[in-house]
Amino acid sequence: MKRDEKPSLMRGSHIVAEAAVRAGCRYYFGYPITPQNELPEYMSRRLPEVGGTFVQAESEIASINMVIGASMAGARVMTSSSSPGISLKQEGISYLGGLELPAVIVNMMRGGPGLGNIAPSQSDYFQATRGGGHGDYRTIVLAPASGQELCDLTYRAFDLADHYRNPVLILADGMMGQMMEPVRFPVLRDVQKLPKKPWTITGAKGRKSHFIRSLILDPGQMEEHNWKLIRKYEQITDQEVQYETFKTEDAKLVIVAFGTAARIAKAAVKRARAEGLPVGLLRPITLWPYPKKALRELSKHAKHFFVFELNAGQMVEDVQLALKGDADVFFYGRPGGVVPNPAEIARIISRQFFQKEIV
Amino acid sequence: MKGSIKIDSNLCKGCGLCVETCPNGVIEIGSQRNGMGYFYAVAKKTSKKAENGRGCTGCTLCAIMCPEVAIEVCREER
Amino acid sequence: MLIKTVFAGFGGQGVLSMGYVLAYAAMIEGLQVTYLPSYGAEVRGGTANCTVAVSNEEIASPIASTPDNVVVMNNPSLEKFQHQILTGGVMFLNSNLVEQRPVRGDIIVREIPCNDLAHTLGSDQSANMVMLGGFIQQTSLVRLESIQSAISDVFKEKKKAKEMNLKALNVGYDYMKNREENA
Amino acid sequence: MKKVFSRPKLLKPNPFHYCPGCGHSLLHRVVAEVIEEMEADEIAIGIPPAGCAVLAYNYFDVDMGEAAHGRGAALATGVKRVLPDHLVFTYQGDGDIAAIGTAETVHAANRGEKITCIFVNNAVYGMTGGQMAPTTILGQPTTTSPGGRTGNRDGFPLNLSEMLAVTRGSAYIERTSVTTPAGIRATKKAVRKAFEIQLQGLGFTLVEVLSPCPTNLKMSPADACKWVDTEMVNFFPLGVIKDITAPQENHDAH
Repeated sequence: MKRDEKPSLMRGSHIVAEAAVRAGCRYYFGYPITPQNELPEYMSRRLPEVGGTFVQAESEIASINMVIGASMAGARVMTSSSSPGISLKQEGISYLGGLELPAVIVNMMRGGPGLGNIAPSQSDYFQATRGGGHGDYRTIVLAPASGQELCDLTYRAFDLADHYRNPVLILADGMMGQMMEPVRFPVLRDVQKLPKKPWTITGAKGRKSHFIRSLILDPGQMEEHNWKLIRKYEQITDQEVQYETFKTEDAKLVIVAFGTAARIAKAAVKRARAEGLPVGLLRPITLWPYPKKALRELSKHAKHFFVFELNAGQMVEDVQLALKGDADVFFYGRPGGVVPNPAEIARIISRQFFQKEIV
Repeated sequence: MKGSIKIDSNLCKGCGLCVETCPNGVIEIGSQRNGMGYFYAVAKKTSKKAENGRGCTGCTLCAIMCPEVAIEVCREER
Repeated sequence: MLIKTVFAGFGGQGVLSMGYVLAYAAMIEGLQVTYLPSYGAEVRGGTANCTVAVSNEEIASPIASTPDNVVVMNNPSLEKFQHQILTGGVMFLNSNLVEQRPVRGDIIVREIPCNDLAHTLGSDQSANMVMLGGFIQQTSLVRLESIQSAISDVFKEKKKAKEMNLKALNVGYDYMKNREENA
Repeated sequence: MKKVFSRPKLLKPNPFHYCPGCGHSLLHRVVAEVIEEMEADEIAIGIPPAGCAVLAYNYFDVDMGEAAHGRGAALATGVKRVLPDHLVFTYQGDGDIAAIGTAETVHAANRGEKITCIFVNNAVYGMTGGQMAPTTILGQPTTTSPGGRTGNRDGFPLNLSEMLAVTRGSAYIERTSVTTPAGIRATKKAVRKAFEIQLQGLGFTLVEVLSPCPTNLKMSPADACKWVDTEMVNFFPLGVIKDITAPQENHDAH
């Protein structure tokens, strides 16, 4: 992939927005909510420069439905919000799933439940990975942990969405959105050269008319549609799992963490390693599909897993499901928008080694 | 002016709006049920008004009012 | 090496651009760097701060619960950050605006009369770059030339501001250098 | 003999699923005829709602994309922004457009989205079985306003079209009925005008159509039509509510 020669220093929300534009996104519909307002602000300036359209909708519900419309008409389209706003968008995300429409949705998570606060949190893991809205559907969930990854995963999200005709969720947090890091962007993509989408509604010119709908009254047909979706999800699970491992080869204890928590966990691993403790890190990059096989593989030599999240314990369930009781799973979390430092996590690692007599 | 109508008995649900609308009373709800189970509308050969010499004129009012779009209308060209 | 610096002051003092220029310079040098501005409701209160982390390896958290350096541009910032700074850390004070002095004895304090120095340049708004010049002279976190190229890049659309900021940067740098030599 | 009335080509040959005497299919025909006469079938995109007309894509032979309940105007906004030269219309019932989708509709109008909303007002929730609608008239009994709607208990009938006319982005709003041949002709004229104004890019357009729901009004189709003509019109007077293309009319915003 060809990239800019020089890096740019930008905040996460701007990185996501620019990466989307580079990927061919020309339509953005959104509604302000802290801590991601810089994303729509950037789009309102940037999209007109590339012939795109920005609309500030009257609500999150309206914006996700505008996304549906633009996606039906064949565009690469995006919306973004933060936790309470994503709850409102869930109606539309379920429809995107049922209608099999590509779209990219960004959640810069904040502390919850309810209005919560605007501090960085990971409390929407369940909502993100279980679909979030009504019905049997999944969204592909990507969890970046750096500025460069915000860029690369956003860019890739559009291809994944189009390829599978499925919504893709970028799950970051308030800190990722606000933090600036150097990033090297892929060069602007030629929108004309993107793969054609024959299923869109663009007017019945030179072809039969068609329709896109998620209402299937006949239970038999609806079941068929569901199985079709499930088969697609299985294919995604087979092909799109992404994760990073760090010093896991000889690890007796493996930390599992994503996004911001994984950065802290990685630093904690370095500290613990300096103390001579055989500890490693597994960082899921795709939260759905989840790297279950990788976990099972690790459990062949690591019998202790330590799940660290900026919530009260959500991803830990996926780890338990993956390990099926074959290893000990310990959880430590900081909900509510607190971001602990690596020393705190390193202490917990040492304590685990001592208390559980891991050797 | 003379006209004629053709009611698609498979589409008609017997709502009777055409019967109400026809100025010359040449449509009635028949005594046969169609596949959907409705007594469907039929164009009468004769009616009280028709006997007075005023049959179907091809005015299209019945077709305009038909919710099922089940009526085709033909009219004699002048 | 991992050095975290908090820049704090009130809105309009250019606290965020100080941090941004430092982060940009670190990027030019190919260092790992994160820049985290304060955001949300906090910003509306009139105070502003940002944290810049510079390292030669991956940076875990951009947050500094115990910063190595704190740059204090006004009184409330002193109150807020004097208890957070790492023992042995360096606090840079804008001595023109900060009336109190830190109560802690386990930190190093460097005072710079930023507003006076900026005033001699005829540009009161450049107090932040005066401070940044002094800060760099003392910490050597990045090279002076990198900060200069960063300013040239960041302010390339605003020629006047660019010139003034470069001047102010040098004034602050020289001020700390002279003090060091005279000490 | 020459054929002077037949099914428009843009209506698929499928039998309608609506109840006997329902106004929906009448209106489908009218809209299909207008698109056909304007030769706009290649650029027409319809947005069917949730509600009785949810299966409208089974009848219209143009591209259609189904919206969630109430979100038609937002979805149409998305489509139209991507395809600005197309004829984009929503087809929505009273619950859809004037209750759950009020915000989407008001703001689409206020933004002056170049779309047309076909608003079917039958004063009752049809698909869910006869509950009170935002447009249920005072005194009208429904399954959730037993004994008849009262303003104090149930709130008042909502005049959405008049509300929308106040927005600066709306260009053309008319209320018609499909209860008589004359009403149907007026409806057709209104739909055509709305579509033309949309394609001229002048702003948001809407045609509200009073329509009989014999099943839930518990009346014969003919009586339901009469009820619309005599009772409902007292709350929802017919006629042009706003038309920025009309000569000698003063609108503050223009």
